[in-house]
Amino acid sequence: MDIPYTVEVRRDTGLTNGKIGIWLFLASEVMLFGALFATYILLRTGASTWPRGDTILNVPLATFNTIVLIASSVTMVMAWASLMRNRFGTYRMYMGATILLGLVFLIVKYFEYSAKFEHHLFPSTNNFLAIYFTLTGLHMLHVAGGMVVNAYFWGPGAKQWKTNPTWFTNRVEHSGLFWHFVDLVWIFLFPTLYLL
Amino acid sequence: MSKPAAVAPPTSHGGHDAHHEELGFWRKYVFSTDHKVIGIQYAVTGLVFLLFGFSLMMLMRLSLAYPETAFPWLGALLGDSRMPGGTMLPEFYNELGAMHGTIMVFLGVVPLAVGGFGNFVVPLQIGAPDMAFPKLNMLSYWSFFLGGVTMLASFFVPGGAAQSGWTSYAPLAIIAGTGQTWWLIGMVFLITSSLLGAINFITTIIQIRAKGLSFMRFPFFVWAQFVTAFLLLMAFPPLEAAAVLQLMDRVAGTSFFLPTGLMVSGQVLPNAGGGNPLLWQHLFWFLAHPEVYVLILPAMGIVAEIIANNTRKPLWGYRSMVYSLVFLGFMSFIVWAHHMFMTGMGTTMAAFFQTTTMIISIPSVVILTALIISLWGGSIRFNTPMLFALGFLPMFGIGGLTGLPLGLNITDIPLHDTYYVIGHFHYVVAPGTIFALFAGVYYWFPKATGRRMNETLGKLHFVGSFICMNVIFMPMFIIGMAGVSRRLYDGGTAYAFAQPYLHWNVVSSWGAWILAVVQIPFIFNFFWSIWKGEKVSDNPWEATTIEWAAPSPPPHGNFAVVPEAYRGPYEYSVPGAKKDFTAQFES
Amino acid sequence: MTEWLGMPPLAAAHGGQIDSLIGWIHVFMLVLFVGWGGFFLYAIIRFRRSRNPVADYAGVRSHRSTYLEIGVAVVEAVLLIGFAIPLWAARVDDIPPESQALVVQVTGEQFAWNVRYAGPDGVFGKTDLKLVDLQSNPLGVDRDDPAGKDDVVTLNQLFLPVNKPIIVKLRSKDVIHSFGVPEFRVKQDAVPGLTIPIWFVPTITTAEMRTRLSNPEFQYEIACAQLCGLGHARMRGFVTVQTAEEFDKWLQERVAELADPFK
Amino acid sequence: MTDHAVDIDKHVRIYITVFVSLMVLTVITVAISRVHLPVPIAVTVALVVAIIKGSLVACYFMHLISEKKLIYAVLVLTAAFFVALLALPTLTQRNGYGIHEIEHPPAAAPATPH
Ligand code: HEA
Ligand code: HEA
Ligand code: CUA
Ligand SMILES: [Cu+2]
Repeated sequence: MDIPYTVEVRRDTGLTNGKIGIWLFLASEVMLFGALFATYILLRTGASTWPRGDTILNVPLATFNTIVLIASSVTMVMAWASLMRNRFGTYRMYMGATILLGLVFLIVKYFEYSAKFEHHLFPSTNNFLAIYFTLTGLHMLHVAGGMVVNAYFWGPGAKQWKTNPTWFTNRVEHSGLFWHFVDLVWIFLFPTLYLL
Repeated sequence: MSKPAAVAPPTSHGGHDAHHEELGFWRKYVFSTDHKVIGIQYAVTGLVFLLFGFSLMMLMRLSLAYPETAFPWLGALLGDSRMPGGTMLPEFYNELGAMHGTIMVFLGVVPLAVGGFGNFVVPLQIGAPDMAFPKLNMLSYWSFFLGGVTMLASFFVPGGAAQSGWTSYAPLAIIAGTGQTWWLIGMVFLITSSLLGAINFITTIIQIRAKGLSFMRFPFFVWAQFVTAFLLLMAFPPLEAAAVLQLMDRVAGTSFFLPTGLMVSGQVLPNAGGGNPLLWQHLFWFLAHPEVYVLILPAMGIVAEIIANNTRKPLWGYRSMVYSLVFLGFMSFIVWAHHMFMTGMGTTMAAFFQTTTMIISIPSVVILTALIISLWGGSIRFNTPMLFALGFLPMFGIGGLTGLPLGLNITDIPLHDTYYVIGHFHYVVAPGTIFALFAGVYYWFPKATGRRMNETLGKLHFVGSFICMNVIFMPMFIIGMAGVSRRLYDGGTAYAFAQPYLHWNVVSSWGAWILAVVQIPFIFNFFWSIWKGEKVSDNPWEATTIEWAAPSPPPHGNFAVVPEAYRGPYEYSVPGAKKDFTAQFES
Repeated sequence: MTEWLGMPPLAAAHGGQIDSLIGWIHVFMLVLFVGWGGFFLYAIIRFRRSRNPVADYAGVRSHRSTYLEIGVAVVEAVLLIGFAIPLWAARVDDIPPESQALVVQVTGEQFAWNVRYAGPDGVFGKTDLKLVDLQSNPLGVDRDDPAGKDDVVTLNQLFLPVNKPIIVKLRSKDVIHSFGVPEFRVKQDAVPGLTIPIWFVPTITTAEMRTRLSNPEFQYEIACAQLCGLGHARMRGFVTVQTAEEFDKWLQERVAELADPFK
Repeated sequence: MTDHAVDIDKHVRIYITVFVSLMVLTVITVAISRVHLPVPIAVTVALVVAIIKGSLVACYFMHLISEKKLIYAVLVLTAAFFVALLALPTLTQRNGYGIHEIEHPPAAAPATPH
């Protein structure tokens, strides 16, 4: 017997299982990052001195990365919209772009990190760097995770388009929800860490 | 009975899904996605961990009753780094204590109550073919399994397993040995597992319930699991964050939880400082208070099912029980700092957390009262599950009531971190939750195997456990009132004021060891009944909830005919009905 | 009236209130337990299957239990608002002025209690991590600082005058400890990075307690209540409560020793 | 997923608008940070901008603007617990509401602890 409501919505909730599942997951992610933000606030308000982010970190690079990540969100949503419009080719293109933009983000981040290490700035140096590395590191893990999922839907997973297009479109939408969430987290990380 | 297609119209997944091919051994029993197999995997693993956690405790009780005494045979078994010459080192005692707490809570009770019973029973009770995300379910089990293996492996790293208590307070946990790192990594696996499970439970309960099964027709157990899943979902991520931060403090040399100017045995710590040890406690208890309700809510759910079934009448005040449950869930997020009353609190904060703590005790009173009143007018059968369920009530009563003096800041002063606290929570988790879990094992065993466990052995198990549990934990209130601290490897021998009470440690210890002996009938019964137990029908307890509509054991996909719910969950002894139970699934 | 609880003998002024609150809560708990328990036992005996073969669908019809639950809530509210909150406020808000009290600094470390008195000048001297020497100067008191010259430091021995408010300023060098003296009904975590004051008034001298308990060996003990490592079970200190004269004499002797360490 | 293609075309136009707004807001927030406003104001401004940006992403990219009730319920619940979580720093810091003396790091205070 098959699990119901994987593809079609349940009448009374108006939702598929996957949609509920991904939102519940995001709810837990909110609590995860919430705890880290709380830690940031605590450390900052408790410290006698706290550096401004732009005195240590590279704002132009991070601005560039912000733009990259936002752009990737747009391509992600466009990928989904292409599926809705039944244009599989465009979907592939947009999804590919999303993955590549994610990659650009990670590469830029790699350069940022190594620049810090070269200047002997480590997580242990002070609490600003500690929370900076922890938050951005965890965020990077999320980016990487999202890329893996997206790559799956770009490559092997895309076979489903032929067999069950509705389901496939839904799955891309859910993957997109995660990706946008990761973008959303960065939107908050960027000013908190770099600009304040 | 309704027509098959009533509820879940089979969906077209496309031609490539070949559902009826025989799965191989590995896919069927090991990497299975069937909620029943996963449930049983969880339950058995949980039981084994309970036994293991209990064994650690029996060792500890040895040091508590006979401190500094040599037991050469144990020394030979456990090695010189733990028990040189057979005398337990305090480090080893701390290791056992931290791991007993961790294993019991995260690897024993939660997997059994949520992973085991939740997985096995909830889809059946809501008439679902499986969980909403079967693959995720499998992943959840294996993540738990990895977490368990990590925890076990940590006993063998240099310096041994974590030894800073299950609470892992900083800075102690940060300057501790490698075992703590393993503990943190293990916790991350366990948290992941619980999060995946929680997502699955919530989605399944909302989406895959049978036609006609509105929320107010849910068996109480389903409600309990529903609220529990929300607690896990919302409370675990902050601990995950905290674990990551503590990991950073330990391996990357950060100072999230380390203030400036720490000096350990004459050496200034190299860390930059500027952190705050109390942050760890806040983050930990933000999880751990909801977590203790995770330990109790499924237990209450099991007890409610069994009481309704064996009184042969509906639960009294079902609605108020459900509302209390939901309220309890909410409130459990804002009482956490009652574990931190002695960290130095001002009036406002203390007043807030005392008030919420008192408020949260009311819904527990309501639920317990409803369960006890449900007995009135019943036609009570005293089978083994019922005995354990009945035993649960006064035991939880003692545990819950002793929470009250702890919940007021001022009276917590003499009691905090004494054996009184140990007594309080063990009454809720051991003769409370553990009894409910035993009850659940006896009750749903026929569903899982098609056979019933032996009643005589079951009753022996109950009577023995009931007596021993009280012999173990009642003296702890006496010792605690006298002011003896917890987590002392010698049970307080060093203190003059503790001397008149030390003999209670001996009583307690013998209680624990005899408790182990009375578990033998259970373990024997369990395995014997799997193969040799009395064969029974699909609904041996003449119960009303939907799980009993499925064959025992239920096949893949669970129900021969898709069930539908026509009425509330506990329509027992309906006036005018021919038999004394009118099942939810009878049209 | 609270002897039946089995708590240690009481020796501090505020403790009586705590004890009687604990006593009343336990009476309340007992009433609830016996009430519910009685109903429970009666119900399972009266309604066993052999006695009552047919269950009653509705069961209890009255809703009197709601009043009971409200009753429980009211009692809890009274305990909370009437007693617990004000008593706690007295602990943390009404700390007596330092001029009228004896201020002692107690610093926990693995696994000992370092006690420091400000000495005759009433001012604690500076401390410096660099000066710490586990044997001779565990707190790193700067003896060149005039305020620090007369600071009296003892290990695991807390001497206190009777019937005078004592303010203990708690701190910790390494991990979290907890300063608990059962007879005084005080307990407070010593959290590194923070200095936390607690206060109490000891009412019975050690000597008097010895006669009362007819135990010539009696000592007030400081019991570390928070897991702090492998020596947690042995992190024991002693409190000696003396009359004001005895205490002053003791303190002067210590100060004199400081001035002339070779005496 | 029964939206018509026209609907989707409208969506796509919205996405582009949102994208442009996000870019503009990013530039604004960076620009403002160059001015070195006093910290409380800077924090407020940065947070306001971030919240606007976040809401745009959530409402349009994540379609929250037209989601089902159940999802809203989950998010409201999350928001409530999130607020409790953000109370943590205050509680940690002001645990004693002034009864603590927080020991300052040696750099800041001449007398080092201990
Ligand atoms: C399942 C677990 C569980 C449950 C349900 C509870 C329930 C409660 N707990 Fe407990 N608690 C723990 C597990 C649990 N606790 C653990 C593990 C710790 C220690 C952690 C550690 O430090 O390691 C702890 C510690 C703890 C503390 C901290 C103590 C300290 O460290 O100083 C406090 C303080 O407020 C507290 C309070 C309460 C309260 C008020 C309840 C209330 O919810 C209780 C409400 C219930 C009732 C009031 C009973 C009502 C019933 C009746 C009236 C009917 C009687 C029935 C018959 C006679 C048949 N608990
Ligand atoms: C769910 C939680 C749970 C449970 C069930 C238990 C159960 C028990 N606990 Fe534990 N305990 C804790 C959670 C729990 N504990 C925690 C959190 C701490 C604090 C740790 C810390 O200080 O950090 C603690 C601490 C603690 C202490 C204090 C140590 C100290 O402070 O120094 C003591 C002392 O006696 C103790 C004793 C016991 C005993 C005798 C049991 C007994 O009730 C055990 C009974 C067990 C069984 C009856 C097992 C049954 C299982 C089977 C029979 C298996 C069958 C298998 C198959 C069929 C395959 N526990
Ligand atoms: Cu110091 Cu325990
Ligand atoms: Cu709690």
